[in-house]
Amino acid sequence: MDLFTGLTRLGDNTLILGHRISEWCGHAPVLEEDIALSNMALDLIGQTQFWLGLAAEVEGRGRDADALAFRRDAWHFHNILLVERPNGDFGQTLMRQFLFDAWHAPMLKALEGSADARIAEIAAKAHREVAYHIERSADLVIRLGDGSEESHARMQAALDRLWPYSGEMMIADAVDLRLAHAGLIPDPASIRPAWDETVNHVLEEATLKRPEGNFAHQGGKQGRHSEHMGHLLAPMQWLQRAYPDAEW
Amino acid sequence: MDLFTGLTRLGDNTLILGHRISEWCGHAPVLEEDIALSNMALDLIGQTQFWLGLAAEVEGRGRDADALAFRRDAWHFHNILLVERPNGDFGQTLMRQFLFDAWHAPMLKALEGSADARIAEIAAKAHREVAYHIERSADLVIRLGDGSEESHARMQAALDRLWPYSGEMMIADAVDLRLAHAGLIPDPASIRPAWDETVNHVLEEATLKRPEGNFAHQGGKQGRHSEHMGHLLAPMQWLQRAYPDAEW
Amino acid sequence: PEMLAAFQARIDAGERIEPKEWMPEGYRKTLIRQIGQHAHSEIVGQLPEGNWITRAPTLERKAILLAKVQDEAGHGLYLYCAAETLGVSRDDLTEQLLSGRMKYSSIFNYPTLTWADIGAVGWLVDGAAIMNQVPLQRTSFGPYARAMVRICKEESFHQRQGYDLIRKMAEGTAEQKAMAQDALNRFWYPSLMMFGPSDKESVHSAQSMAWKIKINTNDELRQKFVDQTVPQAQFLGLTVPDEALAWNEDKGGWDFSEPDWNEFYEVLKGNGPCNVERIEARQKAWNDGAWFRDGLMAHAKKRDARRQAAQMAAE
Amino acid sequence: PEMLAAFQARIDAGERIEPKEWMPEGYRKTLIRQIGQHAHSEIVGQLPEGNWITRAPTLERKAILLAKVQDEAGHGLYLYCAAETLGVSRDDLTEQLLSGRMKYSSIFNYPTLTWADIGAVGWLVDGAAIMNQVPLQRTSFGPYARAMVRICKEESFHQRQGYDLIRKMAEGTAEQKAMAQDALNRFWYPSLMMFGPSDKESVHSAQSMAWKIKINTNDELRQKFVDQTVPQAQFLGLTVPDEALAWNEDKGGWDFSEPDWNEFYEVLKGNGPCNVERIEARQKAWNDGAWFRDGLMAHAKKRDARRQAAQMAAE
Repeated sequence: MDLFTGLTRLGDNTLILGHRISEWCGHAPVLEEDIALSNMALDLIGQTQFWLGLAAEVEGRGRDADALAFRRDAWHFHNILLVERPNGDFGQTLMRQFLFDAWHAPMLKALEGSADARIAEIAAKAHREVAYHIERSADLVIRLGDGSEESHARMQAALDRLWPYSGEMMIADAVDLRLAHAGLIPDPASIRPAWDETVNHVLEEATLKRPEGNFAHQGGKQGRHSEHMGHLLAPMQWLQRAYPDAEW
Repeated sequence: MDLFTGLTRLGDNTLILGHRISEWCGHAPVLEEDIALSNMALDLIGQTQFWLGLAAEVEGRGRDADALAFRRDAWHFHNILLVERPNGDFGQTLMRQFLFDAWHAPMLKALEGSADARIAEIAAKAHREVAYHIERSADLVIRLGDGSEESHARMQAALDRLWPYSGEMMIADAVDLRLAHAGLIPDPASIRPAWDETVNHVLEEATLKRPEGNFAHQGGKQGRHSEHMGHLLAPMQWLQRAYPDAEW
Repeated sequence: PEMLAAFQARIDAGERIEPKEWMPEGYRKTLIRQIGQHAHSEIVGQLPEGNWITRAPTLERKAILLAKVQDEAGHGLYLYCAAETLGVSRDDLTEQLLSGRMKYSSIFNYPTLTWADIGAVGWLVDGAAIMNQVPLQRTSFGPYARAMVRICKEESFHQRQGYDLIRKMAEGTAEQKAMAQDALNRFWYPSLMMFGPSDKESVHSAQSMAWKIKINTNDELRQKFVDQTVPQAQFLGLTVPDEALAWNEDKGGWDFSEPDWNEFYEVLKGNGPCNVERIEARQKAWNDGAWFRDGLMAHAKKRDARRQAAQMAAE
Repeated sequence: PEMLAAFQARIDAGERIEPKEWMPEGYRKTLIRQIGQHAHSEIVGQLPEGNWITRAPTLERKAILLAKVQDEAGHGLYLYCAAETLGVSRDDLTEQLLSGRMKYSSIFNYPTLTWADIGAVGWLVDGAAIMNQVPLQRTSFGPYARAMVRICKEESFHQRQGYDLIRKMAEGTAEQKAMAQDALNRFWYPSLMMFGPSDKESVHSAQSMAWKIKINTNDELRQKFVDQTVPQAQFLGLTVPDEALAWNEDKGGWDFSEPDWNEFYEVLKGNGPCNVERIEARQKAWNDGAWFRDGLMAHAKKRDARRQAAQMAAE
């Protein structure tokens, strides 16, 4: 079950973040962003299909990726709290993306070395996509941080607001440690140096102040979510819940 | 089935409006409004229990009020489009309430004369509650319309925005006409004079301009709703949909 | 000092202090803080329950929850009125809440994650609140004591409804039962924290008890709460998440583990799961509602002016 | 007049007009209006489909829908670029959309009420759009014609996906089948309206056809659409909501009822089910995004200034 949990942590992150981004559809501040957001959501949903597909296979109880995505209630999801944060203004959406991408890219890179060939393969494909995500989100954080007075203030506020949600992805629990020991999924704490380097560098260029303190909200990885999670799942799972016998 | 339809029109109006109001819970502009809104929502949900309870009884297919409220999909609901409008700012919420109350109160009064004693009885009880609703919403529309420049502008904007949704409740379709003919539920068009009188009087005191034109969005009474309806039902019906075997 | 002694004598004699009577500044300040925090708690307390109003699973449950939240707003209103008799306005208190200078009960910084949590809030949180409040019906300040009488009556009704809700869950499907147990797991220790730190650590306690603003010690009330709640949990077939829990024949009560006081202080500092969100929600309500409040004031002024003009014309 | 004749001769000879070449003012204006409206339609068209992205029932369907909406935004981008070659900026066109001076396709003023509607939009709405657009690949204005080639390829892919979606529904449970039928009922006539009023009523048509901005008449295309779509509906086991529908052997096509043109003009006037909401949504996106666009501009200026300063220092 450790591997199942580990894979849902990966797949639930991409699912929930992809879902959040997709809420922007048609409402972005500029057409290029509508395109970029749809594109990222598409990548993340695609990655979800792989991660949750593999999780279902590993579980071996006849579920598939869709069953995992659309038939679990909140406490069975293992995504970090950061990705379920509401979109807020576009600055918060972007900062959330950047903080996540800065972890996601090196994590996928490390996953390419997994002892499980299936994991390594998914990670390699995903990493190519996410390398572009981090490039894009870092660039925008820099341009808006070092932009107008208002854009700077909004990006700093977004950073301060989301900072306490960034630590969770780099804190290992017992499951993580066993998975790391087995060579399947790297210890999330091992991603910290790469994350710090990207974040420090980008924030500096963006003229944004890295918040002090390391307090980290936790619980998502263990299925203890925020109040937002239930509200996110209700529409997302609506059709599967309302019409359990249907195929789509 | 006419009577079933007629009763769900009454009960779905109170259910959906009660639900919308309840979304304000804890977020109203002043404590007294939090209390008043909860109180109105409570009245409306109570009336829903009666109307949908009677509808289920009339239908005689073993459903109850909860089954009607929580297990129908959007197109089986018969509320008018007005009550499913999103809350908007507090001015829109209030104006929606006023436009509805100005119809609801005389409608219930007329329903007290229904040939069906059960309907007359529910209406009598509901009318006592709604008499207070219209008093309150009319008073607030007047005070805010004839208040500050900003409150006046917001109330006028709310009125203009909602006006095209007010006509539906006073337009009869074939079902309505048959029910009226049977003496069960009055012709909604017969409520128009009372509604006009209240609305004209209150808007004048409120220094608000009654919009011109009679264009009326329609469809809700026949089950053709707005895009908002599905989004409203997804959370509302979540638990019943996700746990169909549970009792609560 | 003479007045102080006379004041203390009145309190010791069980007399009620009324707003217009003399009172020490410390008494007034302590009361304002205590009543204000209590009022704020009622207001912020609407939020975790409001979180499930739009998802209540039956019409009856929705009505019950609406009525409960309405009562809480009502309690907020009584309490602000009681505080106002001490010379502080509601707007002033609100401003202190929104700026973070005044607190509300930390329990409301925990999220309501399942429908069973709504039961747990009624059963455990209102249960603990009542345990705190019942003695306050005998508090020395008249308006506060009278508000408490009314509040306690309603709260105990809420507690019974909460217990009924969670009982339905505990007796329901496997999933419902799991939600009920999970709710107890998450709300048990935060409920124990509601009585405040152990008496040894508690500041201000002695003076407050002398003034009968506080009647029992934190540890007394916590023990009482545990003794009341453990058998209820057993009746529900739920397990209290405390391996050290054991009946102590000698004291005629349960031995139990202390909550994690580090967590308590973290939440107080602002690091609870929902601190920022609760305050953001209240700030948004307040800011978005400014035009509404201003509009009503503008109307009242206009009306007064018109009335005066009419009077002058009549004279 | 001489230039005009030469221009017309080029068009008649099937030559492409390119942006920097001379063109009559009327040609330019008509094209700006037509391309602008088309671009706006792609943008506003994101909204009814976006309405279901958060509720797509499987990961695969969600991905397909995301890809589709992304394509539409992309089409918007090509088309704005094509319009820009005529000397009008994207911001200017956007401003005209938001102020109501420019239109978008009325079909997007209809709501998407069930998941089957997403299928119907692909099958019928994209189907009608392709019918309109395929001939425009041969339109006389080069950038427009080239944009159309790219767009048509993607649109026909969308149409197949929409048909696949609604087929799954039509072959599904009783409820799914009902949703599919209901979607056809609601989208049939609005789709027929997408070809515009009958040729008899249509203004500007003759000139546009002479300029090869418009290639076929509205009625021709509508007939073609019906002839293509009716057998598809039959294959799905769905009933086209038109009692007058009948095969006409003589013309080798279907006879069908005209849509309700009063409804068409009401929707054009702003009284469609979603007109106000669509524009409100776009206005909100634009207004809320102002700080973002301004921020990027401010950054670009700073960067340029720094670059210049560095250059000067280097010189």
